[in-house]
Amino acid sequence: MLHQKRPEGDKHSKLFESVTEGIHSFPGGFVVTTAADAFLNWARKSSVWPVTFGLACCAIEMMATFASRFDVERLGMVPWASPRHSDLMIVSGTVTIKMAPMLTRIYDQMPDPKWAVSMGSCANSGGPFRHGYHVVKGVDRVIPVDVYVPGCPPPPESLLNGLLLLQEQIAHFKRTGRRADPNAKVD
Amino acid sequence: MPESLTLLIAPFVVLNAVIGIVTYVTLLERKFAARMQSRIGPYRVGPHGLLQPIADALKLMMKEDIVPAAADRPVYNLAPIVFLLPCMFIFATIPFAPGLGVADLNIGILFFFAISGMEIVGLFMAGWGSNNKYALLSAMRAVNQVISYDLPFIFAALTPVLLAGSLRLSDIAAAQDGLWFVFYPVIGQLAFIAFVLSTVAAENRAPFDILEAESELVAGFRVEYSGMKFALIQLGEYAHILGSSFLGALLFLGAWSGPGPEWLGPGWFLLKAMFMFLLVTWIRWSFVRIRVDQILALSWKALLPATLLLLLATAVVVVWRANGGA
Amino acid sequence: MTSDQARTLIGARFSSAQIDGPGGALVVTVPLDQWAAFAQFAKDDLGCRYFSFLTAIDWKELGLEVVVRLDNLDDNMSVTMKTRPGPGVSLCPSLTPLYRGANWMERECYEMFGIQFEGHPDLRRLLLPDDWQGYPLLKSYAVDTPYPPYR
Amino acid sequence: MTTASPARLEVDYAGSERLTMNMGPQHPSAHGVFRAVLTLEGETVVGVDAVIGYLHRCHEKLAETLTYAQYPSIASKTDYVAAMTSEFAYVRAAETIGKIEVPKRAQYLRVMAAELQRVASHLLWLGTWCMDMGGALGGGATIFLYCIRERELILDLFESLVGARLLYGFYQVGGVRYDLPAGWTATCRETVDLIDRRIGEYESMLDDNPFFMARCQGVGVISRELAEDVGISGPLLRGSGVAWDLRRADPYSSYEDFQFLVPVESSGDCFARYGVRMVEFRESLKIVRQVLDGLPEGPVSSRPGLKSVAQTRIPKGEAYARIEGPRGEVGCYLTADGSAKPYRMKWRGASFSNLSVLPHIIPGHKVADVVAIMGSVDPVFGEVDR
Repeated sequence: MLHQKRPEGDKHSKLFESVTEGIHSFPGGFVVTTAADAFLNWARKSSVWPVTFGLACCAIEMMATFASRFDVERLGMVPWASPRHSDLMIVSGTVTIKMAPMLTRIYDQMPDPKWAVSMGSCANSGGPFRHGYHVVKGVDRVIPVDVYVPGCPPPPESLLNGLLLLQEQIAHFKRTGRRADPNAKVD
Repeated sequence: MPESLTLLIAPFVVLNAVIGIVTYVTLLERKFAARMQSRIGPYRVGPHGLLQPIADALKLMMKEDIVPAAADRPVYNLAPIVFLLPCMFIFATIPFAPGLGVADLNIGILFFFAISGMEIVGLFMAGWGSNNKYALLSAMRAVNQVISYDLPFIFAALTPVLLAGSLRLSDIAAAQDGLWFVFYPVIGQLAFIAFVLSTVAAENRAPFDILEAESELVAGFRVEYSGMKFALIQLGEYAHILGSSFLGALLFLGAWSGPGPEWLGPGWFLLKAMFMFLLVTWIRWSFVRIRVDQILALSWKALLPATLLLLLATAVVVVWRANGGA
Repeated sequence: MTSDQARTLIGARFSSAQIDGPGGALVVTVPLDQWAAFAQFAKDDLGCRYFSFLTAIDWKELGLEVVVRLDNLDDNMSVTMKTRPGPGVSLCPSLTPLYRGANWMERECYEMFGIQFEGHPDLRRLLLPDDWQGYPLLKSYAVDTPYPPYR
Repeated sequence: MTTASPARLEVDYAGSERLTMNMGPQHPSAHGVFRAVLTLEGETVVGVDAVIGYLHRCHEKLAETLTYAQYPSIASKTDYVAAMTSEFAYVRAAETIGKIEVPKRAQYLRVMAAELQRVASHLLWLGTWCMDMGGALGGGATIFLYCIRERELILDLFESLVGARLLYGFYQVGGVRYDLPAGWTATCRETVDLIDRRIGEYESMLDDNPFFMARCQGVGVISRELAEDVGISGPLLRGSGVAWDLRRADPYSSYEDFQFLVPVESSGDCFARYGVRMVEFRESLKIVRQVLDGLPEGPVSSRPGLKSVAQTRIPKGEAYARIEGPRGEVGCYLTADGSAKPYRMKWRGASFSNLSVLPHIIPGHKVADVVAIMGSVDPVFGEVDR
C-alpha cells in the first residue's frame, strides 16, 4: 500500500527488483530498509508495548480491545503502567488544555523509538467537543501522531486495524539518529 | 578433561541454559495466564508466538537508555547488575543430575540462602538510585517484605535438610529415593505449604507483589529503568523465581527420581521445577493483592512461629526415629 | 413533614419568601440576606439534610441567580432555594459551613460565574487551570475563545 | 506543570517525615484522569488534595449552543460507562418542561435499556476495581477479563438494537429512536440467564476470598450523616444505611409496574458497597425479564421522524429531572426559553458528589486503601468534570 509503483517498461535488473521490495516512498523521499533493519524492525514491530493512557470514553473501548475477545496480546502488546517501559502511546479520549502539559511530559518520558496513535475523533480533531473552550483541537497539536483511528468511539476492530497499520509502519522504520524535534510545527 | 576446564565450561553452560529457560518461562507464564483468562496470549509472533521473548529482548536492547537527571548515577547504573548477579549465582549449587552441576558444595543450601538474600541490596539500590518517590516507597516496602519472608523461607527449607541429615543438595535429593519429602506423613505437607507461601512472598509475586503495585506505585522500584536495564531486572526477577522453583522441586519433589531410565533424571527435574513455577503463577493470577501491614503481620505473627514449631517437630521426630522409634 | 406543612412553616417564619412550585417540589425565592438563615432553617426544621446540588444562572441584565436544591430523604420532599443578588452583584454567603457537599460546587460556581462566596474555606478554581482568565459560563463569554498555543 | 496553590500543600520532603506524593492524572488505578496529591507519613495518608478538571469538556456551555435533538448524543459522553442512563436524564427534563407524552412501549424500552446498562456498568466497576486492587499483571486482571467478557455480550445486544457499542443516541425527546429488531428478545433472555449464572461465579470467587475481604472490610467507612451532608447517592448511599432509590421513591417511566428489591447495607465500608452492587446485578436482570414479559405494543415515539433539527421547540419554563443511574442520582436542571436550544443546562453528576466525599474519608488509611476506596466509589470522570 505504501509502495511506489515503478513506471511501465522501466529497464531494471531482477536483483534491483528484489531490493526494491525494501524501497518505500514516504512523504519527503525514499527510504531503503536493508536486511539488518528488516530483522530489527521485525523485533520492534512484534513487541510494541503501549502505555495505559486512557482519558475518556475511548479508554473504555481501549480496555475492551485489551480484554479477552479482541486480545491485543496476540500481536505482542502488553500494556505497561510506566512510560519508561513502553514505546507506544495510544491517546484515547479528549485532550483538554489542563491535560496537554501532562500529555507532553509523559510523551517525552518515553524512550525512543516511540510512536503515537490518536484514537477517536476527540483525539483526532477535538471531535464533538471541538468548539469547547477547554478542549485542544486534536492531539497532533501537542505530540507527533503516527496513526489516526477514526470513530466515536472507534470499535475495537478499527483500533486493531489502526495498530496493524502502525506495525506495518514500524516495519519500515529507519533509525535516523535525529531526535524528534519537539517544537516542529505540526499543521 | 583437566579439572580447571570443566570448572570453566560447566558454569558457562548452566548460565546460558538458565537464561534460555528464563526467556521461555516468561512466554510460558504469559500463555498460561492468557489461558486462565480465556484469551490466547502471544500468537502472531513466530509459530504460536514462540518467538515472542526473542522479539521482546531484541526490542529492549535497541531502546534508548534514559538516565534521569537527578538520579544518583553510579548507584542507578549498578543496581540492575547487583540485582542480577545473586539471581544467577543461586544456580551454582543446584545439581541437575547426580554428577551434573556447577559445584556441589557440602553446604549447598546455606550458599543458596546467603546469595538469595543479597538480591535485596540491588533492589534497594534501584529504588534509591532513581530518585523517584514511587521507587523510594517501593524500595522501603521491598526491604520490609523480603527480610521478613526470608526467615520463614529458610525454616521451611530446613525441614528436608533435617530429614535428609545433610546440607549438600545432592545428598538431600538422594535421601528422597524411596519417599519424596512432600509425601512424608504430616511434616512434609506442612513444610511444602510454608515453602510455597514464603517463596511467593520472598519474590514479591502477587498476591504479595506490593513492590510493583501498578495501581499504587506505578511500577515500583524499576519505574525509571528503560531498555536493557529494565530487561536485566526482569531477567533477574524471573531467574530468582526459577531458582526457588528448582530448589523447591529438589527439596520436596525428589529432584531427579522418576520412572524410566537413569539419563531421564534431569528431564524429570525440569518438569517438577516447571510444576512448582506454574503453581506460583497460578497463585499469582488468581488472588487480589493484600496490603503492606497485612503482609508483614502474616509473616511475623503467623508464618514464622508456624515454621519454627514445624522445625521443632521435625527434630523431635528425627531424634525419636534415630534411636529405634517405631 | 409533608410539603403543605413545610409551606405553612416557611410562610410563618420567612414572610419575604415567595413560595411556588407544583405539589411536593417547593421552590422558594429568598432575598440574599436571608440565604444562610433559610438554609439553616431548611436543614434543622424541614429536615432537608440531603444536599443535592448548587448552581447559578446568568440572566444577562437581570444579574445572576443562585439555585440550591435540598432533599428530605425520609419524607420524600425537596426544597429548591433561589436568590438573586441583583444586577452587577456577584456576592453570596457560602453554605459550606452548613453542608460539606457545597464545597466543590461553590468552587465550580465561583470559577464559572465569578460569584464570590463569603465564608468558603478555600475558594479557588476547581476544573480549569489556575491561570485561566474569564468566567466561561457567563453569557458574555464566547464558546470558542482561543487559548494559545493549544487552540 | 500547573499545581494547586503551594500555600496549602505540606512542605516537600525536606527533613520532616511527611512525603508529598502525587497519584497523578496518568495513573493506571485512577478510573480516568484524577490527580490526588497525597501527603504521606510513611504509609498512612495524612492529607488529600483532589485535583480534577482534566476532562472538563464544557458540556454545560455546549448545551446552550445545541438543540434538543442534537444534545442527547453528547449527553451520553458525560457518564460514558452508562451512556443510556445519562441521555435518559436530559430527555426527561425536556419532556417535563414541554409536557411531551411518552408512549407506554417507549417507557418500557427505556427501562430495559437503562437496566441492561446498569448491569454492564456494574460489570465494568467490578472489573476495574479488582484490577486496581490486584494489579494489571496480577490476580485482579483475571476478574477484570471475566467481567469484560460478560460485558461484551450486553454490548452485542446494544449493537444489534442501536448500532453502537458504547455511546448510543437511543433516547430522543418524546420516546425512543429504534424498535426491537426481530429475534432480539430471544437473545436478550439467553444473555440475561447466562449473566445471572456468571455472577454466581464471581460471588463464589470473591465473597469468602480472604485476600479480598482483608482489602475491603472496614476500609473507607462513610457514616450516614456524612453521606447525606455531602449528597452522595446510589450504591454509596445505600451502602451507608439509607434506603433511598429514585426508582422506588420517585418512580419515573413506569418503574412502578415492576417488582424489585432495594438492597441496603449498614456498615458503609467498601465491602458493603460491593454487597449492594452485587444484589443490584440480579435485581436489574429481574427487571429486564419483567419488561420483556410485559412489553406492550404501540408506537415507539410520540414525535416520530424528527425531520428538521429545529422542530423540537420547548416552551418557556424550568424543570429538574433525576433518574437512578448506576452511580447514583443523575439529574438535569433545564431552563428553557421557548427556542430550539435550552437557555441553561446544569448537569448534576452522581460521580461529582460521590467523589467529593473522598477528601473526608481517605486521611488515616494506607496508600493501598486509597486505591480500594477510589474503586468502590466508582467515579466516571466524564461526569465529574462535565
